[in-house]
Amino acid sequence: MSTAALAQAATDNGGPVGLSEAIAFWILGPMALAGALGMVFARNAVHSALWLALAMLNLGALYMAQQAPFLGFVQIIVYTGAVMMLFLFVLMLVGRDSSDSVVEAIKGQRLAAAVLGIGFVALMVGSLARALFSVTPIGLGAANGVPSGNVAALGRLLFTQYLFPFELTSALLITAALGAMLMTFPHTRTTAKSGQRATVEARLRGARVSPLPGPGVFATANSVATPALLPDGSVAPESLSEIIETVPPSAPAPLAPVDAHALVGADHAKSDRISSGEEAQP
Amino acid sequence: MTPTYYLLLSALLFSIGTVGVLVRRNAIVVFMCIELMLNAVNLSLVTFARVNGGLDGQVMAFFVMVVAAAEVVVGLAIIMSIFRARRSSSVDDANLLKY
Amino acid sequence: MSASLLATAVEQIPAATGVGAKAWLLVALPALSSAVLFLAGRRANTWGHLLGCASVVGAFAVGVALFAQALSAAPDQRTTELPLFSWISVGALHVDFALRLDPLSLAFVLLITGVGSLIHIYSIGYMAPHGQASGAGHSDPSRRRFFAQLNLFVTAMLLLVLGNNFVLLYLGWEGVGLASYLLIGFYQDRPSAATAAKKAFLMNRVGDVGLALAIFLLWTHLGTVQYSQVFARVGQLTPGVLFAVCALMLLGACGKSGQFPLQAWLPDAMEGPTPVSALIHAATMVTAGVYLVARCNPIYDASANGRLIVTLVGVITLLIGAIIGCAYDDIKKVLAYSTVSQIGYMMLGVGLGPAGYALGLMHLYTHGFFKAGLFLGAGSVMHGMNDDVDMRHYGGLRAYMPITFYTFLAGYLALIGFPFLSGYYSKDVIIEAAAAQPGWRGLVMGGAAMLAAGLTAFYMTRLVLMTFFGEKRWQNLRGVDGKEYHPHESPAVMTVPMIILAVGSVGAGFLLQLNHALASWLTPTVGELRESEGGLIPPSLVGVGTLLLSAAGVLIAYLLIGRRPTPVVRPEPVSWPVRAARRDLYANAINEALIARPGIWLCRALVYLDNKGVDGLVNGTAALLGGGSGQLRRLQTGFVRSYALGMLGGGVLIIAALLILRFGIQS
Amino acid sequence: MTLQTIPITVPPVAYYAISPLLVVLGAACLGVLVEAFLPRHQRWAAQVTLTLLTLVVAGALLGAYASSGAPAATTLSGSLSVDRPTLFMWGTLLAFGLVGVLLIADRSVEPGGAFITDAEGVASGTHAEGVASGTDAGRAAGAASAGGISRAASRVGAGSATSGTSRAGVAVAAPPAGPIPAGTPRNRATAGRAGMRTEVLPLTLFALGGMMSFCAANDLLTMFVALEVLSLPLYLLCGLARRRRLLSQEAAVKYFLLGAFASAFFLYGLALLYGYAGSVKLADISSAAAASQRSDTLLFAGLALLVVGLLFKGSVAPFHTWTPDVYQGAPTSVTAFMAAATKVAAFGAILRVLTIGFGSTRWEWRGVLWAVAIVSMVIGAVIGLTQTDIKRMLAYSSVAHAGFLLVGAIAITQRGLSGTMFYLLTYGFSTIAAFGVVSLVRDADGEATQLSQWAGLAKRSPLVAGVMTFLLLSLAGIPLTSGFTGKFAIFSAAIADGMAPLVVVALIASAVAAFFYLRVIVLMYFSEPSVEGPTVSVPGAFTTAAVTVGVLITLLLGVAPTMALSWAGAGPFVG
Repeated sequence: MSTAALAQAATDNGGPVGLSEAIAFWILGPMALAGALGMVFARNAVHSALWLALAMLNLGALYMAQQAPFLGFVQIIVYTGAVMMLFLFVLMLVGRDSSDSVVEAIKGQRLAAAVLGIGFVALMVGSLARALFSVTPIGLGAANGVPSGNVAALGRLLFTQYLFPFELTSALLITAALGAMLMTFPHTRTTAKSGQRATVEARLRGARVSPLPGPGVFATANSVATPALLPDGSVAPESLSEIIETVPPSAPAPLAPVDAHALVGADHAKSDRISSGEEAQP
Repeated sequence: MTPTYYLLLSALLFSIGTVGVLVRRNAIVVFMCIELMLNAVNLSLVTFARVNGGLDGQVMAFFVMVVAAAEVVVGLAIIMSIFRARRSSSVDDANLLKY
Repeated sequence: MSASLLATAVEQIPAATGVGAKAWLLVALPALSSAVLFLAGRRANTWGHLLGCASVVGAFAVGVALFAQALSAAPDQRTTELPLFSWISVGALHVDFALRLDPLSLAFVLLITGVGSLIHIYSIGYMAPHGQASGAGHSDPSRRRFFAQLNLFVTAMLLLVLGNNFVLLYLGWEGVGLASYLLIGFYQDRPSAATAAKKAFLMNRVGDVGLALAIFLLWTHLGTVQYSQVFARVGQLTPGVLFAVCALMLLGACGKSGQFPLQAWLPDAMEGPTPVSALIHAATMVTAGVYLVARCNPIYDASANGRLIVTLVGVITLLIGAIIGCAYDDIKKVLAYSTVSQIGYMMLGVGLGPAGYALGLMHLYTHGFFKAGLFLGAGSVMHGMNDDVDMRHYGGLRAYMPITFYTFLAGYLALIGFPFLSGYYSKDVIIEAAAAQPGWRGLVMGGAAMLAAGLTAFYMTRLVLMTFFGEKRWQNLRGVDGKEYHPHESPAVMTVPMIILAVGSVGAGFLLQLNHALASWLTPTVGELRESEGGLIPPSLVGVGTLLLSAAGVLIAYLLIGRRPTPVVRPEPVSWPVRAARRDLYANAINEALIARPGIWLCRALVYLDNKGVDGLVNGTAALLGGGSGQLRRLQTGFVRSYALGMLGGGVLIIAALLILRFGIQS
Repeated sequence: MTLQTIPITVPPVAYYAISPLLVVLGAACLGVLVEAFLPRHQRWAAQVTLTLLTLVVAGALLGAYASSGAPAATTLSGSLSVDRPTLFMWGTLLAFGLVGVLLIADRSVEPGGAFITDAEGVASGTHAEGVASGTDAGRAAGAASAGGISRAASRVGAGSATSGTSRAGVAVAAPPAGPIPAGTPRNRATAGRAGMRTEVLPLTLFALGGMMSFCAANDLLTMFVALEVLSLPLYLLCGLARRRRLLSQEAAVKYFLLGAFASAFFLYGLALLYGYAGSVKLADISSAAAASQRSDTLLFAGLALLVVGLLFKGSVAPFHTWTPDVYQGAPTSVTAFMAAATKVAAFGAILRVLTIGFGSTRWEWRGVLWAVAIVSMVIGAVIGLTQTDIKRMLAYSSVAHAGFLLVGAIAITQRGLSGTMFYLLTYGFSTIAAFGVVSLVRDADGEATQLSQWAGLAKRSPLVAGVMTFLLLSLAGIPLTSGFTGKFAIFSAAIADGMAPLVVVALIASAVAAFFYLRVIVLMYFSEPSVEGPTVSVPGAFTTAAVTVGVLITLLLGVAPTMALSWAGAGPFVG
């Protein structure tokens, strides 16, 4: 179905849904729904994004069918074309291979989500149906029918009725730009970056030219925590890992005296401290 | 057929987005689910504009798009920064703050 | 509404002049001292206690001057107000920060600053860092902190009685609660102290909620919170509101004064240092409930049912306090239950209405003397006995601490109502007034009060006998810290206040009742003392009966305890009264079956209820809150998705509730 | 179709009335330009001057306008309503903004400021680079001193001493995570050398501008855009802490995802209300509720969804779940600003929406919000009891306070309005100063927020402990502090509106909540300080000023609240 036909459907009248629009709806609607469901159920994040793009394309077409040609095109060009591609781009950058595992980590989450989702749908469908099935839509024939059409009418509203929110969005866009820079753009270092030559000089003039001994060399275990042994049996100091050694193996914070005024006992407080401390995340 | 079906479709899409937020673990996918919710609202707005016979709904949908675009930028920046620190974009892994 | 209210003429209260204009010093002196002590830090360690005492003594001097000025004025000129500044003023709500100087508040000022001065001085010795027996871990900083908190308490208490409106009263009310909480938990290293402080705090807050609601109710219905205006407009309240206000205020009073059913925190509060027990938990703060009822006498006068519940609470409390007092071996706990019971007498007194306000207050006054003296005496005994509070470890101490013994004896005799000592004048008149109530009330109230007088004599005699007479049981014992006991008399800084209080215990009652001195002094505030008539028990019989019952109590105590050695360890499994009763009274089987057994059972049941029921309730509440908190916080799993689920759940619930509320009911 | 131009008329703008808002937003843009064009070393001074000046100028304009007695009016085609409550909340927001900016700009408590620096913050956030540079640092340290095991052992000792309670330090042990442990020499050195990212100040101004628009917004669309304008900078600010990067980033992610989720609900509510009333102006919704022939289902479903979004911002349970995590993870100065100012904005909007938009249908929704208020008070007070982190505890306190505020807000009377706004003022100053104090109590790893670390603080610093005690007493609602007068104002309004049962619950909840404030006080005064306990930083002039202002106003509003109360009650909403 061509967009021209949809636009045709939009121009001729106001509210009531004609046959061609009904056909369009019953084709595009299920596809949008399929896109949405596909996004939720696809295990691969990239597939999810593509499914969402499908849903958005269909939604754009539905806007056009509903006498909103400008929004329809914006939806397709800006939303699907730009925003979703931004999503995909970031996805490729960070989360491409992290497919969700099938196992749900939080107990009962899926069941509860399904129940609440169905409940929410039921409530919304119930109230919408009750409110609107008997209402005759007025249609936008008059509003879009001004000489310069839908786009100009939107622009007129934007600069009169909605002038302040429109201006306010500028703050939003500046914030977004600023935020993106702040969060992701590593600034230049305050110290000059050392070149290859400097690195070589540092190594040759330093205490050791050869690479550091690996952990566990001549040792009884191959754990990184095991220091390497020199031929005389002493520990090779260079093999001590800085990272592992500087962190105490189990680091419970030095506990202050138990808070006698707490409403929980000492053991409780202790378990809190452990659980609120940073455990290694699996 | 009445335009109400559009609204029902919108409600369905919104709910699917909601459920997606609850069950998906990849932060970016969660965020996409939120985008779907916003899109569902847009469909409602456009339909209501038609039902009410005024363009305000379309203008609002337009605003929602602008806002969503800005939100996407900020959101992806935040997700990027936490991904760099953790090598994980799963929302379940961001779990140090609790109780 | 408010316009018409304002139109009703309220008598204008003259502004304070002369010394009265300096009345703010009363509050300012201890407040300033407290602030200095809190903030000065280590620098104040050497002189902090002196400053603390000086400020309270200074306040006492101001109080005496105020009293003298008021005394020289005509009785109807004695009520003045000293507006300091406008505190909250918006729309219809107007709350001044103003002091009300009238006979009632001045009487309290004298009591608070007078007894407060003595106890501050006593505390210098008791909290001294180098005494070998003044509690664990004392050092100078803790003494400074102690005085800072004690001054904070005096400030708050003075605000409580001096404020000219309910909001200011509430300010003082919260303030004394806070200070009391801090002081009960003073020995931070004892978990029991922390528990006791927590319990006191929780139960006090229950009462505070009642008081706050009563104030809100008054304000919404009368548009003012100032005493003079509220009292002038009491007639505008509907009976329902009036009763609600009375009941809610009574709830507040019960919380603060340790009355049934909120009495359980007071004995536990003895975890605090002994001077605190004497000042806060015997003489002043716990009487705030009595003050509240007396202060609101126009409100209670207007509601017979309101007065009735006050008397009921009083009667129940004085009985259970006296009964439980028989069962403890901890000297401070016995005194604490005695306090609970005596405040019950006061509540009974003020609950009688115009026939009893002055009587209740008089008992409050004399009780302030002798109970403070008794606590200081107990503190002195503990001071000499390595902080041991178990009376079973005492015995025969009168030879070692004679001053303590004689001052204690004076307080003891005053408390049990020995003729012509202060308790005799103040307690017996309450009993007489109660017995003179018409119909069954007089019978029940008078009977209960007389019975409790007998019980009082019993448990106090027991206490004195176990402490000062009999074998020196401590000779073969060692304290918890492994040291031997070396009983000794306390230093002069402690004994002098005790002597002064003992003199007060002996003479105050006589002086106050001479020509109805206190009653006529209080007349401008609480009205003329009216004799009630129509009691079923003849008044003469009441007096004699009370005396006889008291004598019987003393005698029984002597028979049970004085004549035979007291086991050092509390006999188990049966509690000692049972065994004692079996040995000594078994010949009189009928007596045992009819009186002793039920009495003992009642006693045990009450102790059990008090320990398990009320304590259990409070601790259970705390545990429930803590446990609930521990469980609820697990909901905060840290998973974003759980949070989102919670939000969605909340949202769905709200939508459903709104739709159901709107449509479910109609269609 | 020929292109035909029809001139449009620009809606009238009351520039004087909205000048504070324009100044704030304009200065934020100016701040971005400063960031772009000024050399790095001049930025901090320039930004701080600009921001503080902006707030003062905006406050002066606001004061001048408010005292000119201009009538309340809507402007910009009815998008904004500049009435007395708006002016009061703008004043409140500007004051909080000023105090918050002082805290945010402080560079002396945390050397170099509490926010990420140029190179360090972001770079150390990356896994590979972070681990590599950490190793570099360690080896450099090793090479500098004499070699051997003893040296390594001494490093172990030093490491465990400094990172004893370090969250970031422990996190190094976790394989996937690897910022530089806080307290390593390199971190310290760079922290001292490099300044902080000064973009935070324009971001703060943007957030402030969004808040000001939010509580003045007279239609739902403006409200939505303002909601995003206030939220996006806050999401970013939460993630910028210099120390404890993982927690900070996690807070940002959580806040962002849940915030976006909540704003989607808000938006759906907006759509339904638009469908119901044909307009998103609050006054139109109200009149449509009286006249519309459509079924009310849309109205109430829309209201419910809208309220979800608003309650989320106000951190009212059960939409509070982000609050503890975000308050804990965000940099403390941001938390202070956010806790005080967001509450004002959110409750300003709630008050306006409920009063103007839904005043005529109050009997239908009131019961539901009753329940919400009760849940919020109970959850805040009860869960707060067992918290072990002071920032988290203050967060739960914030949830409980949100419940109290809601009590005032649903009594949609003039007295309820003024009481709620006054309460916002009192709560904000107390809480902002309390977080200011929290930022001062530090150990080697930064702020010592574990409650157990606060034991015996009074012995180390009586002044800081005293100030904190006073603020906590205010939060508990003890008389002579602003917390009491605020509670008094709210609860008396609620009682006057016939909500006595709710007030009983509120009083009990505040009694329970008072317990955990007292617990901190007892801990500070009555416990022995631990040997390795935190020290109290000597605050710089900015933090000193911020805390002093907060304490003084808390005292002032407790002792002489009359003026502020009468400002708060100066007039009704105009829609």
